[in-house]
Amino acid sequence: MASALFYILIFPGFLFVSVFGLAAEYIDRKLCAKLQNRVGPPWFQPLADLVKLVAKETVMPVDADLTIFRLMPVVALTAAITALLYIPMWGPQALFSFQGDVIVVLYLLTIPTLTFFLGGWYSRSVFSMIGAARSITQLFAYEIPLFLSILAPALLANTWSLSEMTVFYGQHPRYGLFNFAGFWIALTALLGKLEKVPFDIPEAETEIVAGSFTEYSGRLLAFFRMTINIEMVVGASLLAAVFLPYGLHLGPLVGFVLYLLKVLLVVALLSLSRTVFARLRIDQMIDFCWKYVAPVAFAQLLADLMLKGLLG
Amino acid sequence: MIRPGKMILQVLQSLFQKPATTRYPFVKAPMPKGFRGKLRFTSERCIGCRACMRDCPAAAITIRKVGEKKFEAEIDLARCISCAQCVDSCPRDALEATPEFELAQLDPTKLKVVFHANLADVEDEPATKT
Amino acid sequence: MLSKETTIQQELCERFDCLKDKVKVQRVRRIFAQVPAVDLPEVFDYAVKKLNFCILGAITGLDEGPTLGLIYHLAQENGIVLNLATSVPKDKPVLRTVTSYFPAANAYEREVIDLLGFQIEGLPQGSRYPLTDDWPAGQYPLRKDWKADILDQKEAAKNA
Amino acid sequence: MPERNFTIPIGPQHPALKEPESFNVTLQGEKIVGMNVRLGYNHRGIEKACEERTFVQDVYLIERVCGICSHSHSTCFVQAVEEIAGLEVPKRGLYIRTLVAELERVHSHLLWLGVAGHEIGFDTLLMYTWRDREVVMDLLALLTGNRVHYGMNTIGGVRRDITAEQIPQILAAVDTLEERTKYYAQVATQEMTIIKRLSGVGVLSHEDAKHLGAVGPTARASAVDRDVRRDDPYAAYGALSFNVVTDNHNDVYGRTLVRVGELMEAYKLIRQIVANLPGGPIAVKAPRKIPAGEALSRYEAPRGEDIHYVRANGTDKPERVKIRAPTLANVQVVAHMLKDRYLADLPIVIAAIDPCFSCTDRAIRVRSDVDAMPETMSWPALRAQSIDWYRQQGIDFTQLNRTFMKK
Amino acid sequence: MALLDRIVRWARIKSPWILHFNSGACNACDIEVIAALTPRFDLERFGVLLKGTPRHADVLVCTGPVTRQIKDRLVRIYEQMPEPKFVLAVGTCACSGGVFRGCYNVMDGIDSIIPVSAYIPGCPASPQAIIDGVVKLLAGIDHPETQAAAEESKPAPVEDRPAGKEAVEVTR
Ligand code: SF4
Ligand code: SF4
Ligand code: SF4
Ligand code: SF4
Ligand code: SF4
Ligand code: SF4
Ligand code: SF4
Ligand code: SF4
Repeated sequence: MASALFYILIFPGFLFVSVFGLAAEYIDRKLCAKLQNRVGPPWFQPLADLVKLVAKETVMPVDADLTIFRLMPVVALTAAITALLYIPMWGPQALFSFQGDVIVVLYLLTIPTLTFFLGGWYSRSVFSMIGAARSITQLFAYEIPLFLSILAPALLANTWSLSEMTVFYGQHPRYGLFNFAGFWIALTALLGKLEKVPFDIPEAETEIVAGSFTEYSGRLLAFFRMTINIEMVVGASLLAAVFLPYGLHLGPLVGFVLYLLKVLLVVALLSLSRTVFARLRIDQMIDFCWKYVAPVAFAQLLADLMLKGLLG
Repeated sequence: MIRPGKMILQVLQSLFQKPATTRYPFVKAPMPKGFRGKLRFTSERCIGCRACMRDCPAAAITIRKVGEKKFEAEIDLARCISCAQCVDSCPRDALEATPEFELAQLDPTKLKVVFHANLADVEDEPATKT
Repeated sequence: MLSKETTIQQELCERFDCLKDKVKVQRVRRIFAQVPAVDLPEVFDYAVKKLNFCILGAITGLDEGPTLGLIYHLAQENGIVLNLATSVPKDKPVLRTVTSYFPAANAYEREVIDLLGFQIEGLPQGSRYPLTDDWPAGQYPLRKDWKADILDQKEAAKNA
Repeated sequence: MPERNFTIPIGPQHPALKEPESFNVTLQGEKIVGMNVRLGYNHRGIEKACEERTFVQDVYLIERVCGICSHSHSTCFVQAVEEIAGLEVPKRGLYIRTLVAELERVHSHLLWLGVAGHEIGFDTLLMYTWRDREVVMDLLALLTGNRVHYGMNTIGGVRRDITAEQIPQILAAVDTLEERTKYYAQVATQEMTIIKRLSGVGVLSHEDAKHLGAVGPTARASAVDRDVRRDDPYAAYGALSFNVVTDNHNDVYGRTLVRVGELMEAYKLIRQIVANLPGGPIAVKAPRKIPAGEALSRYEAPRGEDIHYVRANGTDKPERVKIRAPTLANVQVVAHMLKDRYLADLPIVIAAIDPCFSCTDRAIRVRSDVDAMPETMSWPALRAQSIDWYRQQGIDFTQLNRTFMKK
Repeated sequence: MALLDRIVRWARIKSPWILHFNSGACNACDIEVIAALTPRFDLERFGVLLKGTPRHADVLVCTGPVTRQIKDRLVRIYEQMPEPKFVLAVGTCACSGGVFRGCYNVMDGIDSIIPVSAYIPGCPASPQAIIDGVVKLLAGIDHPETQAAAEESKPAPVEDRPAGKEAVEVTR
């Protein structure tokens, strides 16, 4: 019982993931600033932002549906944190695992987007509503490629459990390389999920102010910001676990350090991409996803199936 | 060649370059010589002709007679647009523009600056609230 | 050989009696003409269609005391500017719109309506000008006798 | 099903606009079907104020009509006054005026490039162009004494001379800027995401550009070959050689190319001016009372033609000052360019005319051929409508979705 | 709770998110505000983030003399910001109306409409001057007396509506 509480509240649960989320935000922002040839924020910036938001007044828009408006940020944060518990971090075995946990993680990762939608929609401001509609529209475009690109390695490994997948690729490291295309697809989809440039369409500042979050302030906004940070960490961890499952057998400590490095690598790739592209339009984004991303993801799936067939 | 990520090389280079950011405000960066910032008034030179007041587009400067051939100037920094027309208009070079630009104040009454006549040195003090 | 400006001046004077001695070439590329309001549509049409003044730079409104003045600044592609000025009585400052020639005149005409109290006929529907929605009617800031304190008095009266 | 629209306000406080103007946009899904521009938030009554102040004060007031073309407005104004007073500005004065004018164009176009980047979500471009823009800002601060409101013009000439030490600094800055501009030209023409967002967006045909009275780079990108610097030369332009950059893409992409081309021309002009800077005085003394008379002055500001009409009545205050800023001419074509475009294109299309409303502020109802019924739509209705709308675009993702979900 | 107070104040000083509002400025001050965010000056060093919505902002950065048309919007935006909030008047116009003082369509500076926490004169205020002003403002927040003064001058709460709602116009 005590250990379960420890897992959930401290490590790898709430406390750890919050700190890691803040660190990831710092790295993202600092790296972005560096890439833009400026100094960027100091190391404590995400923490200061968070504390400040929590201590700030939370305005409730009169027209909003207050229950949903208040509930959504909490749901989002909970879902994002829960997802991390299924991802292997210091060894091939995650804290919790069962057959089908890949699907659970993917669905848990979908929940924040749905909460952005609902929260934005029920704030009843035009900008939030357009932002919300865009979030959900975009969801349909990147979700399928993301599912496909994660399922392909799972098919090859013949398991629906993340931990078992890690074990399998630990034994057959060369197959991991085979999923290279899938990695890029998943990375692209992750950009869409995290609503970062070039896919930051749902919160495009110059068009719809801040999208779904336009009406959120204070504590509730802090929840949403944490969610996005944690989503980034969880998404990156998922990619690390599925596509970069190396070195986990070297013992918990080395494994854990490697895990951190891998996640940060993915975060760095995300920041890089957000500095070198322009934001696409929603129709271009959907076009791009269906014309290029989804077919490649599908091809990856077929390739994995074929490889599995060859291996028997 | 049209491709995505055209700026990637340049962007990655920045990673290994020093940022373009100046160290201001930790290291003071003087404005170029001739920058028009806060005005300075030399009371001894002023003859009280008020040409500066007449030409000021923002009514920011007031010359007051405080004694026989003694004048003090009050400059309202909240109004002065740093155009230095008063400097051009002054027949006696009693006014000049300095490059001082750090004029921010939390208290608006401190934005009124009076250059007193009786002091030998050029000295400015915040105006007492009128 | 005559300069282009003088040619235009002569052509205008010959074509319209009302313009005799009313067209002057101020400098190279600048022609000023004073046109009676009744003849304005005709002269304007001629200048645009026949003389090729195909750019409408701006429309200036003026308060000239007993009359209100309006100047159309027309230009040719080669830089020659024809300033067609006209005057209308202050109590009945009515003119036709020129938006059929230049759609952009819409904004310029609304401006003289708002700021000087012109009445322009035939202007397409639209919301008002540079002034605020709650601007008191009949107040034309660019008229010479108008002072900003009129506004403050109104406001004070409203708040009282 | 009756068409359902809802209206969103862009402005007066909106991240895409640095200035307070209001565009009420009616949307169908993501598509713009109607638009109402309400200008006037920035009307300060400068024309009236000019009549109440002296000519000397007006130069500074008019400079502050706008902060980006400050030199444009003040030059345009003093030119008119000089014409009325019959003042012959010394050649050196004219050259220095032209030099500042071209430096202003450089700063304005670089600024635009960055803002355009920002509007399409490419903040890195904003950061880089504005970093490099600081080179020209420093140069302007050095030459004129202020970064933006240069205060360089006075009736009869300019207020500051250029010293011998400044000339190498100018040339060095121009070299750096030229190299960087070449790089940005490459980025703008080769980065796929930029091209995707710019080309085919905000189309304005050659005929429409002429008919609707577009000016400046907006018109020149539709192959309208007009430039006051060449057609009606003022200051030192008559003695300098340069090309008028035009383009026939007719869209935002073309406007970008025109601006980049104008940057390169500006560097050429600056080098010419510095090489041929005549000696002598920089200004003549102007009388305080300007004799009665009128004049019309034209000036090619970075955004297009700026027109000032001044009438003097023999006193030290003008009888009438009329300002026609380029944006007023251009803003009227925005609604035309946005017809049936996407909401996402709105910021960049508005930005592409490089609007500055601070001198424009009027209200125009641009287009409302659609019965706009602003209302809060229920979410299934909006969803249904956007799905429907995407299907019309040939993207039927509901179908795809269903297939995949079944698997 | 003194420790908690100190932490909160620390966070507030280190994380001033700004909202930029042009209330009739000539643009020069506005571009200098943006310039202060770009690499050469990089206000993000002080934790400044530019936000698009008043709900997220702590500091309202105002430029311009406040025109008659915009003054209601200015009040609205100010009201939409959550507490605690601060107002920075950037530029001579914002401080007093500047060169436009006396024009018929302008009010006399930001503080004739809403309370201002710090004034940055300059026409335009250069990016360095803006940084200087921000630093002085943050130093002011650090002193509770200033904060108390800000609390005092805050107007009575007004009914809140989502951003943009009021601007929806019915056209038929
Ligand atoms: S400055 Fe000139 S106008 Fe003024 S008092 Fe002296 S002589 Fe008279
Ligand atoms: S610098 Fe300009 S605004 Fe300031 S006091 Fe002198 S004339 Fe007036
Ligand atoms: S113009 Fe010069 S001499 Fe005359 S009052 Fe002003 S400061 Fe004194
Ligand atoms: S980032 Fe761009 S849109 Fe956003 S506030 Fe700054 S200038 Fe405006
Ligand atoms: S529209 Fe602009 S230029 Fe015209 S009077 Fe108003 S503020 Fe002045
Ligand atoms: S276009 Fe007009 S308002 Fe805009 S900066 Fe230029 S001169 Fe000023
Ligand atoms: S167009 Fe813009 S930048 Fe130019 S003067 Fe007008 S407001 Fe200023
Ligand atoms: S203070 Fe000067 S630069 Fe700033 S908005 Fe006012 S006039 Fe423009």
